[in-house]
Amino acid sequence: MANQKSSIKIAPGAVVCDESELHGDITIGTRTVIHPKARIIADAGPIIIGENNIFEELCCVINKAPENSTPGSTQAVMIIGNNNVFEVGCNVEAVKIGDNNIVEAKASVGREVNLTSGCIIGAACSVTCSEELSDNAVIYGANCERRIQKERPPAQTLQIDFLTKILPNYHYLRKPAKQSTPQKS
Amino acid sequence: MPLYEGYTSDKNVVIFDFGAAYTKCGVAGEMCPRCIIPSQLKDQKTGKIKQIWEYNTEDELYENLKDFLFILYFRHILINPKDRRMVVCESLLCPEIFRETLAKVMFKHYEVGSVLFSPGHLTAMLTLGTNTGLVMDVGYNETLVIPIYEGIPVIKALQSLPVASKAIHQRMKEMLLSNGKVKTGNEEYSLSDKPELLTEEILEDIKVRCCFTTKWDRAKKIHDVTLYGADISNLPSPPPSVHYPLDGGSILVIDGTIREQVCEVMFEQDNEQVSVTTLLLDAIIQSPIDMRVELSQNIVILGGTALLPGFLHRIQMELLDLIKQPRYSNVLALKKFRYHQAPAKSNYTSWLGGSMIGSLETLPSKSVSRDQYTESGKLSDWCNLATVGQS
Amino acid sequence: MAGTLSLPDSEVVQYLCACKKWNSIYRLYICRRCFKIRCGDCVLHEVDSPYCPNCLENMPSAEAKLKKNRCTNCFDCPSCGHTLTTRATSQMIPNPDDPGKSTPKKMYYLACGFCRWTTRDVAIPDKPIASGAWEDMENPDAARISTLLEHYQLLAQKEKVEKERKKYSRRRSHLMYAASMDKYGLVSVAAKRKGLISAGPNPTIKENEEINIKTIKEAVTVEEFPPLPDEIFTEPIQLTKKTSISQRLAMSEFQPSEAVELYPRRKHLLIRRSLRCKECEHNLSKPEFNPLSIKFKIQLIALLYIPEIRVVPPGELKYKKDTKIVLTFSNPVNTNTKIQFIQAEGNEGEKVTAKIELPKKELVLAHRDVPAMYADMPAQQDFKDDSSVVSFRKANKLGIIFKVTPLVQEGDVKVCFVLKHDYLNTAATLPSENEEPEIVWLEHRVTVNLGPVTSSK
Amino acid sequence: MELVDTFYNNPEYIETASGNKVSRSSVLCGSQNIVISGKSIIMTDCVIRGDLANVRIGRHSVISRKAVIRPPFKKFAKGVAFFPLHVGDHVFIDEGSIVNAAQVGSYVHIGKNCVIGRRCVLKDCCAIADNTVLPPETVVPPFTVFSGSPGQFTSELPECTQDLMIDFTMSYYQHFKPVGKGKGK
Repeated sequence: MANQKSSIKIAPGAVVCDESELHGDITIGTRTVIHPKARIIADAGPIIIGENNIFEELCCVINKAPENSTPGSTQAVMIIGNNNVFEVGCNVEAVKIGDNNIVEAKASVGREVNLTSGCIIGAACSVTCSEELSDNAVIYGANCERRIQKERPPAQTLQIDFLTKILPNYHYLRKPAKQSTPQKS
Repeated sequence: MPLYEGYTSDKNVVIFDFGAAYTKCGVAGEMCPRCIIPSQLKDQKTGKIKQIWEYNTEDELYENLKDFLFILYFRHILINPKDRRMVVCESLLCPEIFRETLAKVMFKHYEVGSVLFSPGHLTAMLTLGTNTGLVMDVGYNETLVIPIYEGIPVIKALQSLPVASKAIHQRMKEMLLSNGKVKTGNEEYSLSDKPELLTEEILEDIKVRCCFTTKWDRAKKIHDVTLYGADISNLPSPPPSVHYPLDGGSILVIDGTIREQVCEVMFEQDNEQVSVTTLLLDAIIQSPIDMRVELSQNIVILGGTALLPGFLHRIQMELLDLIKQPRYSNVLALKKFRYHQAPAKSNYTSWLGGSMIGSLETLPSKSVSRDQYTESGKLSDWCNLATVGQS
Repeated sequence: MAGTLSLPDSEVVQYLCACKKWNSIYRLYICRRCFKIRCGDCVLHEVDSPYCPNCLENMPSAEAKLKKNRCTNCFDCPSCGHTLTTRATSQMIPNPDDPGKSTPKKMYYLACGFCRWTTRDVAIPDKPIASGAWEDMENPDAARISTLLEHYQLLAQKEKVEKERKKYSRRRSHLMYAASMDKYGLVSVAAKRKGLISAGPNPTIKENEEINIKTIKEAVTVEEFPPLPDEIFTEPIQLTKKTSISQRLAMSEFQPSEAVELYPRRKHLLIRRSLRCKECEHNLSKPEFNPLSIKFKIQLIALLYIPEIRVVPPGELKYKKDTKIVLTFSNPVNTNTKIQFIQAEGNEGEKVTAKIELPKKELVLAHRDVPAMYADMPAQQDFKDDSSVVSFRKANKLGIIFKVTPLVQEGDVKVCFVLKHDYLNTAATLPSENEEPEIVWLEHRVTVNLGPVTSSK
Repeated sequence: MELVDTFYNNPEYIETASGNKVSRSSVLCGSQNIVISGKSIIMTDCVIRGDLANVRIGRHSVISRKAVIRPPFKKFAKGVAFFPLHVGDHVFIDEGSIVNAAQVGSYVHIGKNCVIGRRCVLKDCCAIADNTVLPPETVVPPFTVFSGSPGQFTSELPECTQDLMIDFTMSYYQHFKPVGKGKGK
């Protein structure tokens, strides 16, 4: 597939560690935190990330072409809403992600899954079936059992406050800029 | 004989009910078992699950029971088995080898003080405060009906049918393999392509969460179609189908007909016109004539399978219908039936009776003590006499 | 590595215990009085101290018995089984002094960090105190069960009294539960054969009894059971609202079928076990009282007294071809240990698939020196080893060369031999006596699995 | 079986004065907050988040490839705090495991691909089986093995666990050798 030019737009207020790996056309909303060693790859189309999201180390968010797609077919835009948390080592390919979702450590979400809002994909769970998860769905356990939670998980505002303060002390950050920054090799 | 008499004030008598699917275990005098766990062992090395009832040799059974009791004593009951009294509620059809091996493990390996083997059907009567009844036990492997009169089982009237939970699982598996669909990603394939997805646990979970015993009038229509070849259009409109997630990646579509029809395996009369319901009437017919009315007024239903929604109502409707049919109306002049409701869930009623026996002061005199066992190397005399008498 | 643990492969080297079972040395004990190796099956296990695996607090056995082995403070999630955590929230309640205003008040509820179940999900009201406010549910049949129990207990007492009083009158137990002991209705038959009792009816209660027993209320019978609700045929089922069988059975008393009826369950205790030799009843293992401690009051485990054998991965093992292999022997005690080898005779259930040639000479294992181990100091050793037998020597470890001839063309190569070593029995001598500790020789039958034979192609 | 030698490419690892062997391709964020007591091994692609809070690792411990050591956070009414993470002596953490614990005692074995949730407490002499998910705040008592998802008590460890772990981690260190030098014995 033809790799389009990298263009990364970081809104002011976002904290993007330089040690993270960003490829392709990515827009990052304000107050979103991207930890070192996080990977966001806009391969098959752009990725638009909203506000107040956390991407922890070794998480991997990919906009990946579906297996049976022909090259040059219409690009899918991956849209991630606000207040989502992608924990350590998770793997996300879903193109539609709403708000207030938590993808826990080592969980994996397939491209066909529609994460609505308030969903929690439990640690090490894998959801790949083509389906729309209902709001506040919780997937947990060895057999990916399901529940519907009464309240949606709270936003991680306080954690973001803390990380915004502490991360710049230890890491080089990518500068928020209007224009596209060239991708480092 | 009462060697240990006097120390029953110590209430820590352990009560067991080793079922084919689940084992109930707890302490005498308590109102419910401390644990109801699958009668199975997990191999620490291979992680393979093994049913304790699966054995080829006595040694294998001995090892199974030894390991299983270890878990019960030290993981669940947390009681030192040494010199402790045990009560075992057993099925009337419990194989001799199982009882003898169990006694051997308890006395020789765990050095328990005494063991009382008591038939579960009889202990269940204790929970009712009555001593006459027609006891039906719908378990995992089989359904068993036995009349009990004045506390004594009428052995000659015993009825059994190898149709219970296991048969339901089997039927469900057949039906799902013939028309079950699995969805993964964007694809859909039929379940028969991947039959290994249907484990016993999943079958059980589907049964527990989705299935029920349908109403009698609907069942009649279903039987007309499935057994007597009536046109399929006569089927009542089935309940909604269920999307059952097998794991994160695939969803099994369970048709409404499966939810409604799997339990029918218990009510379909076989070639000899026997179903679980006819067992009850056949047992009454086999009993002496002066007991019959009383039995029909004291039906007791036990076993985990009886917890299926609609099961009890269905039995009641079927009995009322069967009794009007010439096959039974010619022999039995019964019009009504009455049922007991034990103060327990039906899957641990027998256990509760055992818990009652175990809390009584007379327990020592009824049990086999370790000394007696070591002397004879077998279980008590009456057991042997009983087996002689039975044959 | 064996499975998930860093236990050295427990299947490779196995020792024969006193009850003739093969086990790895890590699961074996040694009785210092019988001088026998014991396995988990030939020792007596005892419940030592119950403790809660979450708050790690000990509970005295008597209290644990009373609490049905459940912790008073910790709860498990009824949905997934993980431990629930207490969460605090503040709620606004109307001020009693000034009805127009409301004041914040701390309220607590329980929540699961795994499946996110909370007590609010099932409409259990929040509690004003952090712990101790979560009552257990009451068994709806409790009253009936207690009445029955009381009744049977009275009957049983009466029977006992009667037995004492009329020891010679030899009458049949007249209780219905007595009959219920009678599996095939044959107690009377048996008794008749023995000529013990006269046949007769089986009255439930005799007249002119001293203890008067009230007859209990007859069990209520019903004629009808409620039918299935009609919705079941029309409404789609919501799987998430139905409980699974394990969720039901975990609450054995109630077994709810609907998820809204789930209730927090008290955490089940765990125990530390102590072990006793079945023969001499001496303790082989006794943990400290504190569940956090990894020390033992008594710890007679084989690994601390018997040389541990390991296999240095061998090269090719070919059918009928003599091969030199190296086994290492580690000395666990802080005195030098002499070892000898004897060919195994007879058969104790092992499957030997190769011949082994054993060193004839006695060998010495150097003592274990823990400080040197950490300091990386090469200990001064001078054992004048014969290099045809000894492959290497390193601290308390000795690599010994054996000659093995596989006798099979496929499958694992297994050898069996007897390891004999001396052992300083410090347990037998009391510290007051100034006697030299006794030296005993112990023999252990050992099998070693050297792995599959290399195919001769 | 006796352990066999594991070889590594000499320039790939740094050996510190106290005998620690740390891979150059591991990510040690906020290294001034990370204390490794000596003779411990940190392998390739590990991530240790010293930037979030202090991390202390004891002697003779092994952190295998792709493991993540990440101090846990806790939410308070007024903000978020990351807690220091202590790992004891003779601890073995196998490949790909994520450790978010508050405390890992000594003589602990954590299997492959585990997720140890926030603020878990692993006491001395315990083990976590491969692929286990320990939910937040799980307590693992001594001499127990936890496995499954959610991780629960499944079996017991032998009394000699401490001796075994000492032997295992020490011989692991002894057999962890640079290539080209002192091969074999």
